[in-house]
Amino acid sequence: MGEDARTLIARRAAQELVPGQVVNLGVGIPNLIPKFLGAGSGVHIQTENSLLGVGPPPRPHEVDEDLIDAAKQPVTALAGAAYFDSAESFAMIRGGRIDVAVLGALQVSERGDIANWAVPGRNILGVGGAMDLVVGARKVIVTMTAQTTAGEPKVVSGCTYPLTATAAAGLVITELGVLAVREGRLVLTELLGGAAVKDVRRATGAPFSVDL
Amino acid sequence: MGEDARTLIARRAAQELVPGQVVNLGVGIPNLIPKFLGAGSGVHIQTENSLLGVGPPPRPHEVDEDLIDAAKQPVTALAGAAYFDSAESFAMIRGGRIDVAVLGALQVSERGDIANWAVPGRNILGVGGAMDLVVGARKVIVTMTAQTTAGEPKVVSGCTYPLTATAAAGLVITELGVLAVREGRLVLTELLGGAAVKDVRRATGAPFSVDL
Amino acid sequence: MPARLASPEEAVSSIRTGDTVLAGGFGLVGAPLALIDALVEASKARELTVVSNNLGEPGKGLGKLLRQGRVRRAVGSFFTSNPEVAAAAQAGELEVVLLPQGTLAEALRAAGAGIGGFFTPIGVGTELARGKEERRIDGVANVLEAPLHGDAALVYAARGDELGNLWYRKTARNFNPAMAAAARLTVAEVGELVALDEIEPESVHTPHVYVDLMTRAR
Amino acid sequence: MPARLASPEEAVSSIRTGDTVLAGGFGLVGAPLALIDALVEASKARELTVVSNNLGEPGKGLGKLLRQGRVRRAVGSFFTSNPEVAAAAQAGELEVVLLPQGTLAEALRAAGAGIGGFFTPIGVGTELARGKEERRIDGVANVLEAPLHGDAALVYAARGDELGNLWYRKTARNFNPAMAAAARLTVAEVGELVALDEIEPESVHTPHVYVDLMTRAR
Repeated sequence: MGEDARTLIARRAAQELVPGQVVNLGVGIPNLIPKFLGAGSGVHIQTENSLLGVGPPPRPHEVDEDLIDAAKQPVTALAGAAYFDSAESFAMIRGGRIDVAVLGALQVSERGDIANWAVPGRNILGVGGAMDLVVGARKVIVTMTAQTTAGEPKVVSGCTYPLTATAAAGLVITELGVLAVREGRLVLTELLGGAAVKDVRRATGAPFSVDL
Repeated sequence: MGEDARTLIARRAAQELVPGQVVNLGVGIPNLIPKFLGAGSGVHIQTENSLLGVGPPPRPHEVDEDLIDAAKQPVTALAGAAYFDSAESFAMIRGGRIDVAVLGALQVSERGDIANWAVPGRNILGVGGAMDLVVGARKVIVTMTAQTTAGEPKVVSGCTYPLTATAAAGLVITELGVLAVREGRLVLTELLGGAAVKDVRRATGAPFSVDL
Repeated sequence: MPARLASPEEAVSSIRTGDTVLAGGFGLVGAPLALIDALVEASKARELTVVSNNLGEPGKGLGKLLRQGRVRRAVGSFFTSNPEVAAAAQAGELEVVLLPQGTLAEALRAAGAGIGGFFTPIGVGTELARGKEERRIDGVANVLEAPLHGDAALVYAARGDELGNLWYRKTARNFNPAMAAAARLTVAEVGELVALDEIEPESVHTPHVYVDLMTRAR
Repeated sequence: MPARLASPEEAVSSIRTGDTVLAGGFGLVGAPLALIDALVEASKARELTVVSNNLGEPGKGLGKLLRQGRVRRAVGSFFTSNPEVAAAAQAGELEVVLLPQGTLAEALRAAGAGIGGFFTPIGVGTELARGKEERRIDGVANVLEAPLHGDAALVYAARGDELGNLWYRKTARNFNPAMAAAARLTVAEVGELVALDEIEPESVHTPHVYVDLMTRAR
């Protein structure tokens, strides 16, 4: 079920991406998206460490130790790719040149606040490019399971985990449905995986309206 | 005499440059310096428009319309040259990577204030890279004739022309001698072209001590 | 989005009266002359703010636009090379905003890089710092400078590939990369349109994310 | 000054106790491993501030220096990949300064570019903005960030020429160019030492003015 939910979410998220867009994909569920885009999708993947034009994973003989993505996994580069340095990579991100950032999260609030980098009470030791991406990208899509393994909702009225950014998420895709953040309110726009509205209500810690 | 004075100043200024240094040369007298450096001087000339490794002027068949210096004159590039963009060029300048900037001036004050870009009462329409260079370079050498064509001293107690920067000049070379700016005071360290100390006093609008 | 090919006339057609136009080049080197000509001949946009190191030369490049009286404000570092700029400023027909050349370049870069403003030691104590916020940082006086955004950027590159990746030749690079990143609409005039990977991926100077339209130099 | 060739041990010999050392690399990709090894094995400098995106991995790269207890402060964006960082921080042996990755890169660039500070919208409203000056610019909340200077920078480049011009390969570029420009002493570990002009002048990523010493990768 865990793996299935993640695959379902990734497949649905892939549908949000249109040819020509420049997209940054976070670790976890977003990393499953490329297989649903396929070759020739026309989607340009940027990785912040710093490459525009990420291609599919390398076959064993293609692995190049100087060619990794932000998850430190080996990747390939497509024709027309460009390498740059980290300062330029984040200039591109902050400057609004990433059309869509897709990332995982620990919590998202009804007004689009995102918490995805730290758990309270633990040492906070890694933020990476998350803050830059959720503020800089033109559209932010959060992909995550609806609830924690302990059954707590991840969509909440207000985040209790340390924030990554305020009012940043535009769309939240879980295995149960698609929630859009519109003017600081959540709207359920689509049901997924056979879920009913009441299933979404049960798994969601914040009010939302329904516009299916 | 005019041309001689300028040549004398340029020759003396060239002696201040040592192999390995990165140098930016302004228009006018500083542009006469390269012929006194000679090939293999080991001095690296940067031009702010944006090239490190400026070579001698091109022969007619070598002229390349994409290869000019900041005075918009055709130049050549030496082996090991690097091109970059204007933002990087001035990052290099502001960041303290230019060892010496040599430039002309309208006035220099005894504490090293420089005025070299505007005349009062006229429209102020061109500053170029002068302000960046005099603040960013580690050492600033001013090369100029001692007096205006009207016989006014150019080394003055306080500049009356609009400033390029305050306390920026380290050395002033005229056809009469070399004045160093030390802790906000002028010191005559060398006489040039057969001038006597009294000749320098007569042509200078600020007090200076003598340490020949 | 990858860049789309367009004629110079089409490429400048969305520039409107009152817009801010960034134009690359140091003098005429690296200046997008076909695009400037199209702006002069095929566009009716007036009251333009033009950001460029120089404003062309009399009757050349951006100097043509000035002669047409369509430039309301010029932002740059060195206008002395075109005496008609001084005449227009004197006559009150043109507002001139002068910046140190490095501050001009950095303000353009800041706009492209999503930077809200930056402190620089350049210009402190001079007329060009007048009215600017000053702050001493680590013992050095700095002034606060604002990013310089454009509605449109017109740049020139020796080579552009099918996606819009750009490569600049020798000193023709100058302000072009910073401007390409600083505008809502970026048009690149390219000397040569090349296939993908003819520009080495490590040598792309302006990645295609910054380029909306490409046109061929004439 | 053009760069001078030195052994890794000689190259790190001027690093002193209390210094700030910038180390390139994203994980181990683009990390100057021979120089880090020399710092680990041949230097006695302690109480170091290390600026690097990560602090290596347990017992690898900068992780070795951490195990020796010679890092007093770590400045970076992602230390989660080395659990020993958390342990050292927990034990009060290590101060950790976390920055958003883009702010880290920009702060290094600002140091190299002689910028006194910059406003960025990144991090506003989060724990990482705590204590930082906030200012609304054109309707957007920004925080002020300071430049990040180093006493020494250790960088890795696939190619370096006889003067010290550097060229980086693929994603091994990452933080190296910004760090090369941000320190008083920059040491470049190069995979290959090449003749002048083997790096195309348009493709030099780090001009030699930033490089003081070069050493060969092992």
